[in-house]
Amino acid sequence: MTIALNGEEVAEKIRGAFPGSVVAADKAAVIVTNQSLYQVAEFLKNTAGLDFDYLTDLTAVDYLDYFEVVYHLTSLKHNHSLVLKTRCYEREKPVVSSVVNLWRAADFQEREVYDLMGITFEGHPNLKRLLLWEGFVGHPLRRDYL
Amino acid sequence: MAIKTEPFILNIGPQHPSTHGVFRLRATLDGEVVVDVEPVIGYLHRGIEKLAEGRTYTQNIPFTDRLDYLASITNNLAYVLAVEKLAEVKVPERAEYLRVITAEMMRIASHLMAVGFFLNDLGAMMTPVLYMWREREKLLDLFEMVCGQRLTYNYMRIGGVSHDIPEEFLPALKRFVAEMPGFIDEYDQLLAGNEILLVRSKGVGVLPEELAINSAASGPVLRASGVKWDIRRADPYSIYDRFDFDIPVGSAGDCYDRYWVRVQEMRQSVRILEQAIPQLPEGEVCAEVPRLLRPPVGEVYGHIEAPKGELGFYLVSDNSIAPYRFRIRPPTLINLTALKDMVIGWKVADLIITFGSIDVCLGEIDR
Amino acid sequence: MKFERYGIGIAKGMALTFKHLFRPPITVQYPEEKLVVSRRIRGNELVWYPDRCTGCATCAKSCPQGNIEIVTHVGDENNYVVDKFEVDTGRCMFCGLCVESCPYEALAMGLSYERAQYRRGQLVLSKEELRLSDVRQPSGYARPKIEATLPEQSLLVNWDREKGGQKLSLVPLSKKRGRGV
Amino acid sequence: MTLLEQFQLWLATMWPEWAAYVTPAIVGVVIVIAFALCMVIVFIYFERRLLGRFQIRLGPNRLGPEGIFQPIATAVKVLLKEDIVPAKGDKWLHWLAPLVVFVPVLMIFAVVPFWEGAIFIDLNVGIVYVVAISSVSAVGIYMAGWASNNKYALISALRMVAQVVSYELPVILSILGVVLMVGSLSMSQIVAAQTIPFILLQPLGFIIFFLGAVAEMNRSPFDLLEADSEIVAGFHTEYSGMKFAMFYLGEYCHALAYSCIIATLFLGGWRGPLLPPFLWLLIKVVAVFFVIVWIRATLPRLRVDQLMSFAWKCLLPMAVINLFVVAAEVLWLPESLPWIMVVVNFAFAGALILLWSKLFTLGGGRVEV
Repeated sequence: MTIALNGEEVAEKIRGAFPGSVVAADKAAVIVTNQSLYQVAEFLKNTAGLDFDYLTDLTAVDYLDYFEVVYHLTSLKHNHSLVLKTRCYEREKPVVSSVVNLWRAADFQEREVYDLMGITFEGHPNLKRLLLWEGFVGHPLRRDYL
Repeated sequence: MAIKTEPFILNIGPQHPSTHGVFRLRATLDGEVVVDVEPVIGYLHRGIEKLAEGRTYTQNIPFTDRLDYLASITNNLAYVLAVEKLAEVKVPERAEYLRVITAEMMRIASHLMAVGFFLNDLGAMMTPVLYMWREREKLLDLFEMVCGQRLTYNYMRIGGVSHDIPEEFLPALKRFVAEMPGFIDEYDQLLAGNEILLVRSKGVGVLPEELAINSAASGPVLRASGVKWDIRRADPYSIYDRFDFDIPVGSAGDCYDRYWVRVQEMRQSVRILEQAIPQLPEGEVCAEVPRLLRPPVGEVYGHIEAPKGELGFYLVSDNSIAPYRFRIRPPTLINLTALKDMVIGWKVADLIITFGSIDVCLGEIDR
Repeated sequence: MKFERYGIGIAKGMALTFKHLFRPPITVQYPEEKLVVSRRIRGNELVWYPDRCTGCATCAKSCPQGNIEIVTHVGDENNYVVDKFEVDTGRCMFCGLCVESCPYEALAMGLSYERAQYRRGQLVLSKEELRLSDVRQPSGYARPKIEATLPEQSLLVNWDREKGGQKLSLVPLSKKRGRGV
Repeated sequence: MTLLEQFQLWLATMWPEWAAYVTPAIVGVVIVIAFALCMVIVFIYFERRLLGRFQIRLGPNRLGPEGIFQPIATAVKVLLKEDIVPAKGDKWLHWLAPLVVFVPVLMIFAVVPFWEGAIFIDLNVGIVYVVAISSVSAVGIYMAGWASNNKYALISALRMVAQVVSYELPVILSILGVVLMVGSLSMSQIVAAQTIPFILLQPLGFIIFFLGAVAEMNRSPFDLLEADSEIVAGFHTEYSGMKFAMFYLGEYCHALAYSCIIATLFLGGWRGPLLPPFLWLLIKVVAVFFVIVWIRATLPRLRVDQLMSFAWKCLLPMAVINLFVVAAEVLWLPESLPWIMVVVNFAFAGALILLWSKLFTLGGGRVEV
């Protein structure tokens, strides 16, 4: 059984390493600040005991006030999982740092989020539209896209 | 002295015999050698994630059929499991068994297709495909008997399954289960020891273990690389913890291992079916669930081991009748991430079989 | 990558294909021979019973595609009179949710699967076209009573490959073209 | 003296010399071409039905009893199709290529002995003529690939040239073994010399020639230039209508021609008990073709570098060794004891195949780019 790690406990560890990076944490998820995302991801991946080596899923949700980028992390070694989230309140040009360097799995998924949700991932080597064609106007998965 | 050559770009697809759908590989070749490859997708994009935001939870079930249309049952299953997790619905025992039985049947059918077309990409002139279709046809007959259609089953419901099985289903399935291992032996005899298959696929398109994990490959692709990770074991859903089965694991992570893992998984699926059929209890097949289900506010990530890998559904509910966000984690799209590393330096022919051995389904990649 | 095992694997494969030469073909000669479809087949049409329909439009609400168009007015006995019941089968994906949701069993999936047309407009079925008729029979999908009356499905699993021959139950070509069963 | 020459001599007693020479030649050409084309149509039907049965389906069975008119329907369909030339293609080469492929293949039949004396022309260099003329069609395929202005076609054409050049050598060397035993290059002499079919005397030579021939006629598992899962339809991707029909016919003609050559060189040609000689040849030709179809129904195809190394590393050295062994045997073994040669050669072939399987690897791995 994959154990879903308690977000609050993980948040404590993250706070210890990067003070001020955690915005909120509950049992299900840890929400970190936009700026510290890459460091936190790196920390989660490389810290012994956490070892999140497998980025299961990367997606984004549009809550109209803000975008929430959701990372489902799994550790194949310890068989536990964690939901990591970050928020960006910018609507015109939301930017999140890319985690492709940590997990190759983010490659297509970040491109997909960029394509359909319009979130730019800084540091992605090949950030192009994935499913829609170049020159498509708008980002269909935003709630205000009709 | 080396001859100076210039690479050129070859568009493989979207209309090409071996792209398994409308898929385009923009390959840069130096003679026969692949220098660079870039998948270009989206030709089958139907915007299912967006469509689902405007439909009720039940109405979305037929849409999940259209993701990986070669394994609709598992798509249904992954989706309803996620919704049940979100709405905390208890599923009757008989329905759980029916789900496992149909899901394992689906796995066999999907792997038959995958292995057959992998061999077709190798150039085996349709023969293995047709032999495997014969068995797949038997399964499709059974699916047709249960849910009335042969490809898009729409069988699972939130809280159970749509129909109980008819009486003649179990005898026919038992007969299939009894003769299937013999047919798998026949496939092995046909090709597993074939020297041409061995030289073509051993050591070709290697996906190393670290890269497989790092690029979040899943399903047979991950297991062929030597990672013993099967969600049926690692995070048992439904009633998979009650069955005894092995997880076949490859060692080299090459095309042959992926082929081999799939064949072995078919044997394991037959084993699960053998155990599940006698245990099938009597009773209801669907729990009482309101037609317009309003799950509580929250979010859930439900995942299962689909034939092609980890199929996940990330649902966000705002307590309305339709999901607020409906995200599909497509296994084959993510398995394709590492394609470039697997094929660079190999020949065009290897590019084709490596792509074939990943077993893609365009309905799922493009959604 | 050695050319290992001296071609024994190739010889085994050749032996297997040779063996298949003597197995009877499993294909069916379609327009002449037709397999009996499942009793629950979701054929590509719908059957509508005007006498049972109350015009409640549950089917229309449950349709994921919004294909079913119902127009009603209130009749003399304070009931709904159905003015228009139209299904665009060109957009229908035959998921059967409308049939499952109908509380009065006034809608059923059809049995036929030969409903190809030359024009998209011909796929839009009106009230009259949807009625039960000789060529439009209901299937047993979500209708257990109808299911019990239909013939048993032909199954490839039950086909005896050693004995060969046609163990599959086949329906010979019917005189009436377009009759699906 | 062939039947044709007798006919010419007989006519010369009545007609002027040029007419007596030309008329039988035309008659002969018509007969040979008619035979080839009829057999090709039969072969197309045979292959499609046989593949169907291998794949537990029926194959074409609609037109006529058991579908025997299907090839004709296919031919009519193909001929009625629009002829398309790629906009930026080389129009002349595109037009010429099917002819260059098809004509040389038909010319092979000139030296196939159908009967005692029933041979269009009994060249004293018959087998050399076969080898020479059959490689001309490679030029046609290259022309087709070049003229199509299509990358798939070009890749296919380049593969074809490499393949034909590589497989020509083992084929010729294995033929030399036969020639050494017969002591003549003439096809009718080769048939006449086979009291024991050469397949028994030279099993290794037969295997090499058979594999080489399969590669030369581009059939599975060496059908790299039409590898439909890789390069679509290969060199004839851009062809349609009549021109495509020429390629199609040419392919089957090639198969028929090589089946005839294999039957002649190794299976004793028209020789055989009881049945008329012509029928014997037909039986052997169909048997060879059956094996080719059988292989096609079973095996996956090789990769291009594996194909090359199979020719250069396996077939060529084996053919050379085979040639030396045969030469030694012809030189030193008494001619009255052919059965010793059968035993020795079978043992030798087995040993060589085992040795090569142990020693040699096929093809390269990953290329650094």
